[in-house]
Amino acid sequence: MTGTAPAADTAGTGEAPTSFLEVRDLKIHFPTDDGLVKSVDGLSFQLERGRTLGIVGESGSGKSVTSLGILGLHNKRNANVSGEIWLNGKELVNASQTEVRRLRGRDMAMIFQDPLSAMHPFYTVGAQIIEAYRVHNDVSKQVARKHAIDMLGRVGIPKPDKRVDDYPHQFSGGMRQRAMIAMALSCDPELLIADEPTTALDVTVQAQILDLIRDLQQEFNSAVIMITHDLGVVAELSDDILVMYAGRCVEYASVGDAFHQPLHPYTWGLLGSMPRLDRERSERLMPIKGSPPSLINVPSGCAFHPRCPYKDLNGEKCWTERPELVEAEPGHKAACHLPQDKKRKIWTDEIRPKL
Amino acid sequence: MNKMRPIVVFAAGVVAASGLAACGGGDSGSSGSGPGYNAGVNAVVNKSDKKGGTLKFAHSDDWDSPDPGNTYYAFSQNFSRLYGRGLTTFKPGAGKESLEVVPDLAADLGTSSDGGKTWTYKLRTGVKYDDGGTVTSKDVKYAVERSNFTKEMQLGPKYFKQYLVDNKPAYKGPYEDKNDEGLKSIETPDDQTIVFHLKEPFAEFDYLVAMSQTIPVPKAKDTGTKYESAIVSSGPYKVDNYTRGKSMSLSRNPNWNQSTDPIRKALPDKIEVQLKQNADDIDQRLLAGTLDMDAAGVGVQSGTQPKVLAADQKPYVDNPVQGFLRFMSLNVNVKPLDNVHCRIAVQYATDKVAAQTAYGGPLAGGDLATTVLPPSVDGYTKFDLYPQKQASGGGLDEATLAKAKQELQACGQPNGFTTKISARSDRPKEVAMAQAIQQSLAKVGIKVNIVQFPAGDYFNKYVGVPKYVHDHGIGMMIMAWAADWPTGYGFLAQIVHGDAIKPSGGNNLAELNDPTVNKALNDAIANTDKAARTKAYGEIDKLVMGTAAEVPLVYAKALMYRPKRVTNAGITYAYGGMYDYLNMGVE
Amino acid sequence: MFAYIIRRLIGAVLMLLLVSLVTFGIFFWLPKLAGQTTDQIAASYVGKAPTAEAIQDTKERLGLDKPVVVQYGSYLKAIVVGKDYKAGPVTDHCPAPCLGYSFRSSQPVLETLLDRAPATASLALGAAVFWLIGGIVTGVVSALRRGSLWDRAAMIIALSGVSLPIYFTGLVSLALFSYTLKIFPGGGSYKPITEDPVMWFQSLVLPWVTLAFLYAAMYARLTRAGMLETMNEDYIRTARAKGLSETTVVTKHALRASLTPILTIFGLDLGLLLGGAVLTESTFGIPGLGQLAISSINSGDLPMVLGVTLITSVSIVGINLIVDLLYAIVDPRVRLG
Amino acid sequence: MAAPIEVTGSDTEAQPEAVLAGVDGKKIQGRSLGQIAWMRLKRDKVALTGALVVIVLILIAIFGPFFTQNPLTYHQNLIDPTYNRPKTGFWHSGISGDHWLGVEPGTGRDMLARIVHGARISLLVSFLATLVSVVIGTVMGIIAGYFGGWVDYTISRAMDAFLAFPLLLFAIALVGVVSDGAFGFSGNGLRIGVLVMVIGFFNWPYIGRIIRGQTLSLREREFVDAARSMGARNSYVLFKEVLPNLVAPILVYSTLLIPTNILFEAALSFLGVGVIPPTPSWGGMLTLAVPIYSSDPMYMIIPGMAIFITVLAFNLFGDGLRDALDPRAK
Repeated sequence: MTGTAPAADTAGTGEAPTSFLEVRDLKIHFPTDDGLVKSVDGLSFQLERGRTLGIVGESGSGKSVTSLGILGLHNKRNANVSGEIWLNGKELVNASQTEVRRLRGRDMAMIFQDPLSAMHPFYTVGAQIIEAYRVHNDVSKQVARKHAIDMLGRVGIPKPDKRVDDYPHQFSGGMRQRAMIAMALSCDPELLIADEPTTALDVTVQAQILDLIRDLQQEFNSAVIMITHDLGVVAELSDDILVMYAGRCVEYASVGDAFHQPLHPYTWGLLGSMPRLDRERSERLMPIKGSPPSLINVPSGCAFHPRCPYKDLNGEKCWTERPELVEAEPGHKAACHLPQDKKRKIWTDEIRPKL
Repeated sequence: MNKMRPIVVFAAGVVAASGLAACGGGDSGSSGSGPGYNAGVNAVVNKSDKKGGTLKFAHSDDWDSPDPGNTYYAFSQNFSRLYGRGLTTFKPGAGKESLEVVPDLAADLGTSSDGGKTWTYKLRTGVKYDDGGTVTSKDVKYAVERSNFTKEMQLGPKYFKQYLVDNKPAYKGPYEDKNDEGLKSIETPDDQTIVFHLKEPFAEFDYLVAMSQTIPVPKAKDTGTKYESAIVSSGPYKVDNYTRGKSMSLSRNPNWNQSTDPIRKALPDKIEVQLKQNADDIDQRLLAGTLDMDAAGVGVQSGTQPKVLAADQKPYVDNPVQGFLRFMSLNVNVKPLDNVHCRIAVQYATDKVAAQTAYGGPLAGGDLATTVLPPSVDGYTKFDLYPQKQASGGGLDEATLAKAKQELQACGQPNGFTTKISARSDRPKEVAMAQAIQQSLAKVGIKVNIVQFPAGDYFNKYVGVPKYVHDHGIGMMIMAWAADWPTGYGFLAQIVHGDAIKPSGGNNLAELNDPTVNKALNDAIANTDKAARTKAYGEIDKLVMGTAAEVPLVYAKALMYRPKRVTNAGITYAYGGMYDYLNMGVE
Repeated sequence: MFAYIIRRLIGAVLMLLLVSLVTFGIFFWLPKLAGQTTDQIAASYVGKAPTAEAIQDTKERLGLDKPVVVQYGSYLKAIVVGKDYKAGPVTDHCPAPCLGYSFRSSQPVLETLLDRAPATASLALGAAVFWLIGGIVTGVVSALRRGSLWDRAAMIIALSGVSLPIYFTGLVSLALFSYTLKIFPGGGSYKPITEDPVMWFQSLVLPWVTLAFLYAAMYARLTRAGMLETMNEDYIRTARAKGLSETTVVTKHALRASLTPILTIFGLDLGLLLGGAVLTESTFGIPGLGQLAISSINSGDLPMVLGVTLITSVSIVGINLIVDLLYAIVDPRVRLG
Repeated sequence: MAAPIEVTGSDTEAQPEAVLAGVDGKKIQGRSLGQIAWMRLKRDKVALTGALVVIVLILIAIFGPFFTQNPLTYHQNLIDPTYNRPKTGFWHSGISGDHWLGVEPGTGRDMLARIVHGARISLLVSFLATLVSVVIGTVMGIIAGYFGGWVDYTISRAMDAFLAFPLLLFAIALVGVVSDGAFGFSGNGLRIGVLVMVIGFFNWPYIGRIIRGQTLSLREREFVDAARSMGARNSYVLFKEVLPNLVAPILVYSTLLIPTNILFEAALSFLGVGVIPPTPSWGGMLTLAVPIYSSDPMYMIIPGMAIFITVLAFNLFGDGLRDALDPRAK
């Protein structure tokens, strides 16, 4: 099994892994007035260059916190980060701020959800790309500018030599996201994290942007983490899928497995709430009941149990014991107490027909 | 009298700190080196004839106007003699001698005829303006006309208009009336002679022409209200520059001739005045020796008082009387003060020591007063119709309060009464005085509420307007008074004569209109016998105090500082106890 | 842009009309409303001998005999076309914009204002430099070290700064630095920069610092709040994600964005101050517009009061216009229109 | 004048995904705003100190005058006639067992009594003036924010115009113009009334702007929409839906306006248009201290510190209150 996988076997050893990116038992906790918020609580996975990992989950499941954690963007004063993040053989959690900063933008870059608020309103798009390029490359302004225009052209912005001097608010939403991508890719990063890159965009533009990311990934051969709550996007782009719930990974699978034989009731729920045009209206959506759990008082046992329609099938286990993430099938892991055959049965009999 | 600065204080006899000083103060012993404490009160200190240097003045405010025809301030009258020569002036010097009127532009004092109704002066010859023109008697006539009869010149006194015979129809002043003849009652038979015709006999006209309004102004150079910045000088200095609110600088007038001027020494080469300076800072600079004189001449600030009374500075300090009476008028038309017994009750119950302390104590405030005429005015007689005693712990003693209560009983107000007391809002010490009086009157049940008015409108709009006073029931009014012209008549006539009750801007705040007092004053001014006049003033004072309409509080005093390097420093009583600027120089 | 400025200028003129109208109302009309007759009003300006004749003359000379509306009209007319004033034997022409002559000293108002303006401008601009530097540096450091001892101390000191009456701080600083330690000259020692630059500077140090202390406190709090907000912005995260150093993030990205709202407030503050810092000027004896205003109010010198009010409004309106133009330069999203 | 600035494209300002997203929403809603605020406030020691001082000051202002000496009684025997200042005590302050804060130069009146009585005036005027400002400001702010359009434009321009006026000068002039006996009142009753109206009237735009902003955002909120869509009258929506939600900001900004008004009152007194003597006022005491501060600094320090402590206490408390009720406004 190459590609991506939760790295349970080597977790906590402190030894450099062989994979390009490896996250081991990552915990990101925020102490607040109301208690400790466990946004990410023991997350592990691996990712190789050229591959794409989709992280899905509802808002507040810890997706974005994870991505910011990898980039080292959490403020040490209000966030407790533990575990290990290995990028290209370098451990980042315990590395110095300066070291991580040097990697940011050069080795790993990020595309944010809302390109309007993510770009500085007072500087031209060009200036912001130039700045990103010159932090890591000792070149003159002219050279950097040429590079910026080049990058804008490559992400498909027409007349890049003119648009380079425009301000973000003068761009349309899609163009702005392209510019954002140009900025992220300006230093040819090996790891690209895209945090809901298309959420703020029109549907037509969404597809273009996703195409663009795919094309560029192939061109740069970078590893991509695609964070989204939109399973459609994941299906389009990812090789593997990591489903997060309450700061933990509940299911990990290849795209095919995740869509065709998912093992976790939460994943079923996500799939059920995906709109599909080829179904009857009345049975189109099966939203997950209830609301996301508190990250301060995470429900006992399985964090999903208060919302899980199958919790009674397992006696008390679901609310007394936390299910571990186990490899149910090769390359397919899930954290659920339901026996494997029962899962299969429920999926085939109850869920699938309704999707 | 908005500004209550004395122009002239007349005192033929009594000078200096009187024996009335109630507590402390007034010691004349000198300590340390230097000329000594109070040395400048009776004699000119640091006499010198050394010419040269720059004499530096500073003022915390500004002139009303330096135009000699449009000014009222005492310091202005004193200072204007540096760039102008009136018909007469006061003898440069200290103490007693400063009250002597001497001829200046005129060759001699005036000669009167017609029983004191006509006064004639002969001008000196060869007196020139700084532009080289010759001074003539017509210029003096013109100066009097413009200062007294035009609408534009509003700031100075109007005594000439009041006493000179008017044209028929009334003379409108040279700006409107272009007739060359001008005011017919001033004649200029030749360029050296000027004759004044008065309505009534006026025995002391020499004092009146000592005012800066007789400083000649050449008609061709008169620019009206703008003349203040283009003054033509007839004195030893010319005005190089006057910028309102900033400064004035004087330098020698090349056309001034010592031979025509026996009284001036003209010592410094330059004289500078900085205006609108911080008052405390002026004191600091005086003490540091970087400034020569506080032009205002009203004494150091309260904050500086401890410093100048320290042993090392005390020899450079004078503590003269300033010719003011600070007093409280009781309006005889406001109930229940229309009853003399109620007024007498107030006379007894007003704690003058508290008022004195509130105004700054015996040194900076003044001596306790019992008469209307201050001790430095000719005619002053020491008497006390309503004697007070202090209790040991402060405040009036029981006997004094008992007398007050007795008078209240007689007035039909045994439990006291309620009225208002006025003070000028922008004079904190006066307000403090009002509070002290309010507090002491409360002890006999007289409840007074303090009302405050801005000084600028005090007489013209408020307490000088009888209707306003009656309508608002203001029974007591604090004010200060100094003579505008140098006789007991001048001091008393404006505040106690019935004629001084005016619909607006009057100074007879008590509205005292006592036929006996009026007649006594009228008789006195017509009397050419100086000794008889002097005696009469003292008696009039007693008459006034008998009405109990005026409550004298303090005879004002001030702590004056004369820096070491200033020469010919002496207190002139002619201008209200400030230093005489005429012959001042620097070492 | 051009049209915008024109429109703003028209707005400014309307604003000035409003201000002058209100001032006129308060000073000329309200006294009448409070029951004063024109004779009583004129009695203030008549001098030492307020005879009926003199009061009549004064009324005519100052135009007080006319209805307030007419007075206002001729005031406006004088601003537009100037006015002739009779100064006795000569006639003085007051060219447009003529703000009239003082009721007290007969000085042309505009001349007096222009004469006083440099002192006030020296005070206001100097203090502004101090408070901007002090306030912004303190605010930025506090925001970056939010919750630290420095932050708490700075914010309490800032609150103290706004809690102190300026005349008290002024007096204390004078007592301490000028009269006790004798480091700086005392009050009232202001000299124009053209006359004595050294003294100008020395005499203004205390007023600058005192005034700046008051404002710096406010600006430190504003800057801190602005920085805290900006530091949470997405584009700051982006800047960090690009690998920029923290210094660059703070100075280039965060500070610029958080200072722009402060610009508006700064414009308002400076505009008001340029019209005269009444309390500071009277405490330190600086012969500026504020002192002029107070003494004019106390002496009822209405044309002078009107003049100061107008010049204050002109400076507020003018500086706001400049600030808005600057704003458009600083923030490209802002469109003038 | 307010710039008709338009910021293009900023209306889409998306909230960054909050770090705390996922904190149980229900739990926080379960506690009332007041409870949360109180919880936060309890932890803010500085604000609590401020609140404590404020309470003590209010108690002093109400009850203090019954315990002090008569502030008008002269103690002439304590004054040195030569220097016109207290004979004894630190820095000639006259501080003694009988007069804890010394006595006034020139009169010997007890400073403690004057400060305590001054507190009463200072707090009375500033509280009432704040009330006036809050009433006018709230009414105008709500009207402007709720109705929008030309109403909002007019009121907003009026608020801007107020900011372009030299208010201190106008206040001085207005206090001066109202002569004794106007409106059938006289003496200090009238003067306090005038001070309250003038200070209150000139400060309303400060509150007005904040209330307008809050109302604007409230207007867009669902419950207001809901009420309106159900056909509720404007007055109903304003009083039952909008106003209750403005209580917090009104409370905070009233607390912060009080110290401003204390300073305003003191400044007016300092410039000689405060309460009429002999009623003591802090600003008035400072006026009298000006000519003598270099020789008798205590007389300047005591009223100055009284103003400072009072204003600071209100500011600290108000600041803490704001943080507690609206942490985002920090």
